[in-house]
Amino acid sequence: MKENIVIIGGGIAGLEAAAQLLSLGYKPIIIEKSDHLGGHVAEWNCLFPDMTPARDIVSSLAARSADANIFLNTEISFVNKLKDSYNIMLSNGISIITKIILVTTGFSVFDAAKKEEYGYGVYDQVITNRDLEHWFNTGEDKRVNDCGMNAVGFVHCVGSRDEKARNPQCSKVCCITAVKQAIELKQKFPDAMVYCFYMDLRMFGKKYEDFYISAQRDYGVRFIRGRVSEVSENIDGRVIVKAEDTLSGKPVKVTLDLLVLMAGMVCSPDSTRVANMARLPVDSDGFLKSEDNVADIISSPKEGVFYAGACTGPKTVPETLAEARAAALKVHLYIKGLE
Amino acid sequence: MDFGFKLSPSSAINLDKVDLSRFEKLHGIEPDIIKCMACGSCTSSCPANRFSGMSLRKVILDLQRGREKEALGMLRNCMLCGKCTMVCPRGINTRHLILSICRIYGEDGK
Amino acid sequence: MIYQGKQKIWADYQKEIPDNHWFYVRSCIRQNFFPGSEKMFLEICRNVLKKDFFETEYHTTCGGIAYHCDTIPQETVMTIVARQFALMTEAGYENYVASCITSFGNYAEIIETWREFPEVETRIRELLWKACRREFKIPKNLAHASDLIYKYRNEIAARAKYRLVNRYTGEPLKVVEHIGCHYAKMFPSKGVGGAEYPYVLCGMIESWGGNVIDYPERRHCCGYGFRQYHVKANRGYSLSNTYKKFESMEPYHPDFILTNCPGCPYFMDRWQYVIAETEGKTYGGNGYGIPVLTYEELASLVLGYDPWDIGMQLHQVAVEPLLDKIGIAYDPKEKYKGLNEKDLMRPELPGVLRCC
Amino acid sequence: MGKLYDELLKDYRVKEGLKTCINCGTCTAICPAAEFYRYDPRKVMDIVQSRDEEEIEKLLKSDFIWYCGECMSCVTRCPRKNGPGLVIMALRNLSARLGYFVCSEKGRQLYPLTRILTGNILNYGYCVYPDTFKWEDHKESGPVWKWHTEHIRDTMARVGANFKGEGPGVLRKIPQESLDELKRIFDVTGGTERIETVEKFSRAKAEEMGMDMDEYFRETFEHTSGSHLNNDD
Repeated sequence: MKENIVIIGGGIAGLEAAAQLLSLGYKPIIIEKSDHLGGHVAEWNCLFPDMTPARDIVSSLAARSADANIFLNTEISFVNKLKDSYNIMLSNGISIITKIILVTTGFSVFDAAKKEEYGYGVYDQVITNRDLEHWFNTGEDKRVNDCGMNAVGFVHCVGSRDEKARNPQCSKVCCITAVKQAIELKQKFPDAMVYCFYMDLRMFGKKYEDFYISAQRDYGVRFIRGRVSEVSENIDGRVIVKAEDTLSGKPVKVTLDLLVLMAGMVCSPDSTRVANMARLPVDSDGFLKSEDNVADIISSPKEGVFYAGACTGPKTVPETLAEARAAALKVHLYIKGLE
Repeated sequence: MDFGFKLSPSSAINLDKVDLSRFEKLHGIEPDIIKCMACGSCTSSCPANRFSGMSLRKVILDLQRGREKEALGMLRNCMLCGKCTMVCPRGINTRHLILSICRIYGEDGK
Repeated sequence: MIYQGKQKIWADYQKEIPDNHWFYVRSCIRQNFFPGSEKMFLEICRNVLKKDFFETEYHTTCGGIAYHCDTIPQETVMTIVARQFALMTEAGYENYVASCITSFGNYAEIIETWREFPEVETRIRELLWKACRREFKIPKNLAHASDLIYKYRNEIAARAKYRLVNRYTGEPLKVVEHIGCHYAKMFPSKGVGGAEYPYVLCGMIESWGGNVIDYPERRHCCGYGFRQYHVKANRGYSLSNTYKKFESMEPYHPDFILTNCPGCPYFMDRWQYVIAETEGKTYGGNGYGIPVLTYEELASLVLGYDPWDIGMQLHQVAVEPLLDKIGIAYDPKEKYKGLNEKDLMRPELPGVLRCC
Repeated sequence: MGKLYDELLKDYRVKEGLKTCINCGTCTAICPAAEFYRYDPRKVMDIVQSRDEEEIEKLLKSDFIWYCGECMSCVTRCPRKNGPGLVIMALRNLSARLGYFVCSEKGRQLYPLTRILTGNILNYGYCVYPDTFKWEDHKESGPVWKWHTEHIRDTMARVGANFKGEGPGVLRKIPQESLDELKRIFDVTGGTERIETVEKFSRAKAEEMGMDMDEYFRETFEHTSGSHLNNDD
């Protein structure tokens, strides 16, 4: 059991894989560039569809993986391919020789400012899904606290399914996240009008459709089928949203106190950096390329390099965790094969 | 002065100005109305649709967009056959809903 | 509004605009309705800033309006444009500047189409040769004339006689900027500042002392719509779009509107007159309208040219309240005079819109 | 002639303007025509991409394709990099070529448009020209335009224009040899043929409507029936 296993990324995929490998008797090494574990999930408040507190998930994962060798605030400086192993140099000066790399570098949230017409960073009352989660966690955001909250809108597909934004794929989790956040806002502000502007509602997961029905029936969230075309600011600092109500074939506009952009998932620059260093291919969607997108998504085409989580594409939390477990087993069998 | 043309009315739906008070009343007795997901099953099974353009999907939408005149105009073609109730995937009792719409919106003599 | 957010976007859309040596082509609409503006553009560029701007009498319309009224096929407009490029090539220039936004968009669209479909360019070269025995090079740089005034805005500011400040209050003037749709909506990277927050006019306004107003319908079209204006039966469309913009900007009480397209100032000026006469509504205070200026007119005014020499008398909306606010000297008696004090009478006064 | 869809696909504006449409409505949301006419560019795109010949023919013969103002605001926003405005131009071009434009009231306006605009280009070298921009047809141009055109030599001279003069300058007389070149360009590129096609179909339509060409011009230039606007019955 002396084989080194290097897990790049201390988000939920890295932590779950580490926990599984620990229980199989290995001592994995986690390299995390930030000062905390849990990645994006650590910044989230509650998770759909059961409103599980995100911090419970992260703290349980952190506890189960605590015995791993964890390097926080550490980046990969370079990766060298040796004859049958890799030499990984870390930013803290330590170098590791390993035969196994598990890439769990995850995703980045699409920079909503790139959708210029939505005015993120230009109009005060336009925020993102991530900003709203931050507010759920801390209650600190002037834009949310001071806005009166009579009418709120959610814009689906911000930077997803968008060739202009160079991100043609569906980010998959935003539909259900919007429904979740809309319900949470309605719970806090029952009198607010809450609108969701969507193209398709992709309610694919367990109990998602129930969640959607509940948003309609129990909370009166109003769904408008039309992609938002333009946002502007009026003299009171409120925002005006324009879309087509495609189901009635007419332009529609509404003035809102707050607009939440459902920024999608894109491949993180860290994933791309690691891919460059380890010569891993990138798929046409910008995420890391698997050996096979159906049969073997967790194997890279490189010997000894595996993936788990959103570095290969948008994924939900349970999908990421399941993949991390599968990757741990894959690593275990790979090591057995080496012996 | 006559220039030979004049301002045109806007077709844009302004949600800030839609009066939903009657819709809220309707919603009070027909809570399922907002479960509609605009799938169009009702319309495709509607025998009145082919010759009159009647569409319950559009009626429900129009009522929420303040286009009551259009909605009620369409409803006049409904024959209350109830086929839509059988096909609605959200289990809305559409026939009952239609009767409630007529009751609520017919209050001022429609 | 977060100003720094706009600055970040502006930084992403800085197009290359060479400082000198331009081949200048005119605008049909600007020559008709704002004839003083084109004269002033060349006056400022050539005589004030000492730049080389070449014009040939042999150039013609680009055909853009006829094309967008769907009266000529794409090959016809492309070949007319190819002939203009040939004139530039023959004159020894490679920087091409258009006075018209429809033209600018037309040139940009054609160059892009040729880039994407080289067989079309080959075909147009053949047609041009057949019709005119001419050959051409594609311009190395394509600009709209407002790009140049933007480029020279600080040089103009350094020579300015007036600033865009209300002399009664000391406050910067509140200015609405309106960008012609074909400036950047088709090709955001071809416009200074991009399509959503164009900077080309903002830059002038800021440099000359004014404050830019951003109002909800800022990006909306003036409503020209080509066939929607040229056919009388359709003009309600054009009118309604301008009306929508004015209703949206009204709460901000703008002092004037600055435009870079030749058509927009005509429509936004004249539709104010029609709205006043038919709806009884005026937007400028005391029964006046809001003056709508071309960037050439504004540059000329801040440089101290006489308002009547640059053609401000050809606006329907009176500009005098604006001139008074800035403190620009003018002689009201000269407004409607011809050369050498020739008496030309004066236009009738509208029924509702207050004019001078 | 091939099928209508195939004809459309030969147009570069369709190649550029219609890849795959997802019916999201970003175009309609900000379309000036969608607000003031009974018009929805999304539906036009959907019909074209359906490749339904019957529906496309109906479209080419309808008023719908003539409502767009070609402002191209839709191009900026489409998440699939389509250009509904470009597709409209291709539809109009085909409708003109096939003579389908005379089947709709807005389509018939192609006759006065062609006469005014190509007339200005070939006679003067400008798309718009004071001699043909009459206050009587453009009362919105205001008393100032009326005054201006009544004194045009003087008012133009006052602002330094070279109206009808030799050499360069504002509204100069464009030399005859340049106008001759424009005419030859029209001849070799299909411009002249298009004018003749519009003329031919319009003549036949005028006859059918019992009008001479001047009456037909006035009718198509000035008249609007109900059904185009949102409040028309």
